[in-house]
Amino acid sequence: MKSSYQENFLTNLYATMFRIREFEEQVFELYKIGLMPGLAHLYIGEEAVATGACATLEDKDFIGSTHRGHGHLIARGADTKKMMAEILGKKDGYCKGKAGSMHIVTLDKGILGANGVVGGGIPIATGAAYMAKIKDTKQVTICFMGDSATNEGSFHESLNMAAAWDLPIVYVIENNLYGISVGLKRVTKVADLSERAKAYGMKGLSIDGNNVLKVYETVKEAVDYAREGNGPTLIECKTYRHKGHHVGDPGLEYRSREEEDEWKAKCPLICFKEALLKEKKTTKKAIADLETSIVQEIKEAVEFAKNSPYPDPSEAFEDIYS
Amino acid sequence: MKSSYQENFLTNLYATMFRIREFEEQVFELYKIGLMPGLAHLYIGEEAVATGACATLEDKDFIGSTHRGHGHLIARGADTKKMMAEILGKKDGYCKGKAGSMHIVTLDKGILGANGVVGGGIPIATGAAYMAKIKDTKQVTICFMGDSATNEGSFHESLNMAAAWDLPIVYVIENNLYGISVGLKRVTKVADLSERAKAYGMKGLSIDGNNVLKVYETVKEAVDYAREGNGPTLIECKTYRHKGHHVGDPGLEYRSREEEDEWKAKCPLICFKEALLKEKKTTKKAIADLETSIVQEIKEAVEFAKNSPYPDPSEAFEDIYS
Amino acid sequence: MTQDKFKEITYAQAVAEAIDEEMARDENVILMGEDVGIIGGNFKATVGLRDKYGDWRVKDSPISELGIVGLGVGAAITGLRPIIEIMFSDFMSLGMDQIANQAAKIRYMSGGQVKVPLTIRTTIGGGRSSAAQHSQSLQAWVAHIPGLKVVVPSTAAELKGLLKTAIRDDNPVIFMEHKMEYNKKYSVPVGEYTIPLGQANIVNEGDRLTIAATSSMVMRSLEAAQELAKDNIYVEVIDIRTLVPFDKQTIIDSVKKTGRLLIVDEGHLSFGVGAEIGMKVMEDVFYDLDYPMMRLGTEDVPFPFSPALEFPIIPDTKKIYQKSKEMARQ
Amino acid sequence: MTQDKFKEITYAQAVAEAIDEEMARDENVILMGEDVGIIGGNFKATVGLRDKYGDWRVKDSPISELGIVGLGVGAAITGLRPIIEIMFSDFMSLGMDQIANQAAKIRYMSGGQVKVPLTIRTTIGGGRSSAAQHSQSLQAWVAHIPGLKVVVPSTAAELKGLLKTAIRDDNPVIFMEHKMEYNKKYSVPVGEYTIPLGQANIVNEGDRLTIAATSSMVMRSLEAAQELAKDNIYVEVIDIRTLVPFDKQTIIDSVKKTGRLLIVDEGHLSFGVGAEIGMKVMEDVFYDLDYPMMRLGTEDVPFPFSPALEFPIIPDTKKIYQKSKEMARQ
Ligand SMILES: Cc1ncc(C[n+]2csc(CCOP(=O)(O)OP(=O)(O)O)c2C)c(N)n1
Ligand SMILES: Cc1ncc(C[n+]2csc(CCOP(=O)(O)OP(=O)(O)O)c2C)c(N)n1
Ligand SMILES: [Mg+2]
Ligand SMILES: [Mg+2]
Repeated sequence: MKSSYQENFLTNLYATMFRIREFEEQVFELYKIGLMPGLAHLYIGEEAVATGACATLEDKDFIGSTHRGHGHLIARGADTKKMMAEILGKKDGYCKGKAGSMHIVTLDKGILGANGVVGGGIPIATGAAYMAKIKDTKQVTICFMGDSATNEGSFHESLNMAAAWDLPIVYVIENNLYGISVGLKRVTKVADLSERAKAYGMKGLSIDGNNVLKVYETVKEAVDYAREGNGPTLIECKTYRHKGHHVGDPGLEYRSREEEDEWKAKCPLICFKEALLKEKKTTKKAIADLETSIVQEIKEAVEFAKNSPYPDPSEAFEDIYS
Repeated sequence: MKSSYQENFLTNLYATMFRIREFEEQVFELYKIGLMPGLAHLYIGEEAVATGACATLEDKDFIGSTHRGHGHLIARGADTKKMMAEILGKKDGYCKGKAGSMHIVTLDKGILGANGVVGGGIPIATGAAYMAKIKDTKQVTICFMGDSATNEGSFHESLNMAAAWDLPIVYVIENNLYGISVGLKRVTKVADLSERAKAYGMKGLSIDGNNVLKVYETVKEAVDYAREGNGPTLIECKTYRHKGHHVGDPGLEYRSREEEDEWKAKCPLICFKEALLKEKKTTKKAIADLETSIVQEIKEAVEFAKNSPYPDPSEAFEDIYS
Repeated sequence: MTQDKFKEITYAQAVAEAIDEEMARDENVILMGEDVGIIGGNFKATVGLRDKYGDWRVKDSPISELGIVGLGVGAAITGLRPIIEIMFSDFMSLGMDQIANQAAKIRYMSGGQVKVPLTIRTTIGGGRSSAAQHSQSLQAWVAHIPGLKVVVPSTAAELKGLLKTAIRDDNPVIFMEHKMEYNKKYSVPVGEYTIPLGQANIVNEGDRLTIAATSSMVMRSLEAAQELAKDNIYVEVIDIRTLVPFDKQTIIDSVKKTGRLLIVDEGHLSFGVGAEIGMKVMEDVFYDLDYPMMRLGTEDVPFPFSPALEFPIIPDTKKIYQKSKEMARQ
Repeated sequence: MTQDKFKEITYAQAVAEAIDEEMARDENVILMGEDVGIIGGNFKATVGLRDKYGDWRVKDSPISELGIVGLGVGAAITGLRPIIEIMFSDFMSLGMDQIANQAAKIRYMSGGQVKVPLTIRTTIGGGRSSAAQHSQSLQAWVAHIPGLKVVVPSTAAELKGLLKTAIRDDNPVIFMEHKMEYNKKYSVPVGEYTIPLGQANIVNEGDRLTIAATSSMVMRSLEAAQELAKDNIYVEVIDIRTLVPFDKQTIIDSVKKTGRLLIVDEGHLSFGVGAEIGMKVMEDVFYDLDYPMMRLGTEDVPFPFSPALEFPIIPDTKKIYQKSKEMARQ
């Protein structure tokens, strides 16, 4: 850990990861007690990716997210109250209950949107980068995607354009080894997905996605590179989801318990907390206080969401056209 | 030139290239005098690719073709009479006038089809290879495509599957530097398209596509490799189309005359003929006789096509469902 | 269906049984799609097949809708009878080139030389809070393309017989399963049976109004018919079964009797398949109509997430009942 | 259009003029597509724009339909007003996810927070011996998706005014140009004008039959109307102009007068937009109809290559004339 890192910066990273974790645990609870309509894809286990990546951005920048988007949005500073209300389909949600877990779009914080279509957000994020390029706004876009999304044509077409035109964008793959039940290696021969960058003449890197500082440092370099007008980078972050594909998936048939345990031992929160304490960057007490306050914050988000009314049926007919 | 090559084999390669050239020149004439409906994309200048590649195949094998497909079909041994009749929209055409230049499909000679959709034939060819793989028929498929087709999502999705599952297929890119008017380098950063193989963990090679023996040897190795069950290869053949994008395109705005001249000097027919003579693999007389007989063959194909009647309008309503 | 023995199985099991029987019958039948193998499908409709037929015949694919449909087309024209699953009909959008420009047209373009025995299974229907990108019923897209056949089965028994026929058909068939049905139990004939494509099915007889419905709207229409019967309004309910080929005679005969036609389909109302059903029979029933033909469909808005917003936009038993009452008044 | 000065330009020039004027007016307007730049488009409809606005605002794209539509969506929600060209509507099939699941729905999913000022220009129409994959008129696909607007302009003058409005619209608009029209000359008003979306246009007055038509079928219908006038049959011809939003009142008023409605659209007949046009007005005109509503569309077969086969399947002046005569008989 670089000695130049300030305590504040480091504990903020931890706080973000913890906020995501706690948020997701509460989403899971709400699902289990039947308060959440539909499904949600939990980010638990992958918190270091969104956290490290989003920490590199300026306010004006953009992120494009996925079906597994809660972590990206929280790391980008989205309001957990409005998120939770949205996930419950309530009127005070970010999108008035129209989006749910999988579709939150809000230009608040430059969030181009979660996306229910695997790979669907990649060309859109690339379009934001095109805008930034031709209007010379110096905005950078981070485009998150799952490992399996890299098998969609949209990935290929987008990265080709971004590279050809030196667009200011960083593509971040969250390789959690599976697309629902399908292990990536059963459907893709290449071991490191950053190899795919070569197809576009783009820089590509594969890193430990459970190490929040490693993610931060790698993405930071790519974001700076993009902001200076040098073009895109593809970064593969190897990580793992602790839960099933979505809240309703026990995830037992396609992964081994050993594999799960191995990865849970590499939990990004635990590892980072231990490192911070070991290197005396913070204290147990400070961490405990932080955790308590975040637990309280999320509790309030849950209450806010529960108390928010459902939208009026007539609202279904609004917001189609402007 | 390997000394083991027999005269017969070599002059057959030349004959095929010459047949394609002559066929295309006549198609162009038919267009100019208004006898050809619609448009056609001429293969002139690229004859070595189809010729070298198809010479590696066995009867039972498959090829997938493109909008610029006449050369592939002829190299695969398709009947020039039926092709010409089809191109004129006549009843005796391969597809009774329903296909035209751009859509000839005939399992005769394992031709999976030309295709009007750029990249549209790639997954289809991959499907034929999947069939061969799981039925263990030892059939190999060669899938032709243009350089610009490699920017379609269909390319990406197909090659990923072929590599993951070791399908018996050889992807042959005909890089003629342009997709219609768009120079590849304006829309793609990578210089050698065979680099794209790396994205799939596939073997990739870039070669001189105007050298018919080089094409033959490279594709042969890949075909053998595929037939032995080792999986696919991506081969980029660098070549050039002498004419515009299609018969109606003078092609003047987007290419320089110097570039054209440079490539015309590398004409695959002239180069190969000179090499054959230089290495005394054949005689001027033999070549001249061959050319005369092919000119006559194509003349007959034109006559056949001209004399064939148009289909009856009622036939439009046939062949939709089986 | 003349069997007299029935069993209770779910709609999902009916899918698996149909595929299983056809795979056992013909070794050229293969199944490919995202998650169809190890976990037996996102909706558990293909459970057990991979164990039985192995990894190559029941293939978990990458997330590449265009690629897998195209692979299916190529495999179909060279001898296999692939069943390709697109998890949600919304994602047909990614495979539409291979569906509409390749599968549908290759036979025609070849002048009848090749056949394309390809079945594309996909899912339709809202009501699960799956929001805008996982709830659409996009039968209108495929029904518009000559060269495709389009099946919209109602119950599990219907599904099984129609799916087996679809798999045996030498043409590309788009087979649309309704996601809200998978877990529902139905009475299904024991043993082998098939149902031909292109024959609508009268599932309830009546004289005051004809309801022509697709997919799960057939069941909703039957429920409405039961309610209406309590009001002494007897409606004839027709299960459309297949949009292409389309059996217009059954509807014409019925409307000639009832003088009134209500069409119910869960796709978006505007430019949906209901419009075509009306216009197809228009000329033949025009002078018999006592009332304008009417349609019910999902409202012309993207599917909202919140159940508070979603249910109001989807046609249901109550809406069918109300519309029928309005139409059936003398 | 109240201008009194007119000039003769081609339909292709009208496209270029509309885009040019809008690019000059708003620096956020950009144009992207395959071959739109250096050669000014496959149909020469964007000639001169790259020279004037530079390579970044008039961008030749790779052959990546899904990618460029999606790029357009992303650029639209972050401040640009992109015009994306899909060379043939057949290839919308490759971009349908971004068209139907993203562009159409993002505003709604966001609860109205973002707008998507995106224009997708594409081409429709047969008659060029372009065969099965380059001839379709796929307006039915996009008209079915709530959130999209769909424009099917007739003449160059109409096109220009509608295209300018489409570009200024804050919603995704699918703008369908007819390829057989590009080289035809039309009289177009001099100077600035726009035509609103959602207003049909009566282009010929009559009392015996209403013909509601789209795109170049408006011109074919006018030709038929001239022939019919010689037989003393006066038909009212309505240019639909926009399928979404749809102006049903103009058609209703006309049919109330004529009692007869013929709908003409070049898409495939079955499950095409014509069916919806009929059903949309059904309830309102039912008691005024003297004859069943009828439709003309392209026959339900893939487009064959040979002109001997192709012309018989496309609606034309003669078919409109004949159908009108049949319908207009007392
Ligand atoms: C185009 C498309 N195909 C299929 C699905 C169904 N689906 C949802 S998530 C998912 C797996 C995605 O895997 P990956 O990209 O690795 O992301 P992860 O869920 O592992 O984070 C699939 C197949 C979808 N939403 N969109
Ligand atoms: C999906 C699709 N997009 C666009 C077109 C129009 N088009 C026909 S050929 C062509 C260029 C193809 O370039 P390339 O793949 O390099 O092949 P080449 O013509 O150079 O042989 C284009 C854009 C098409 N036919 N299909
Ligand atoms: Mg994954
Ligand atoms: Mg090329």
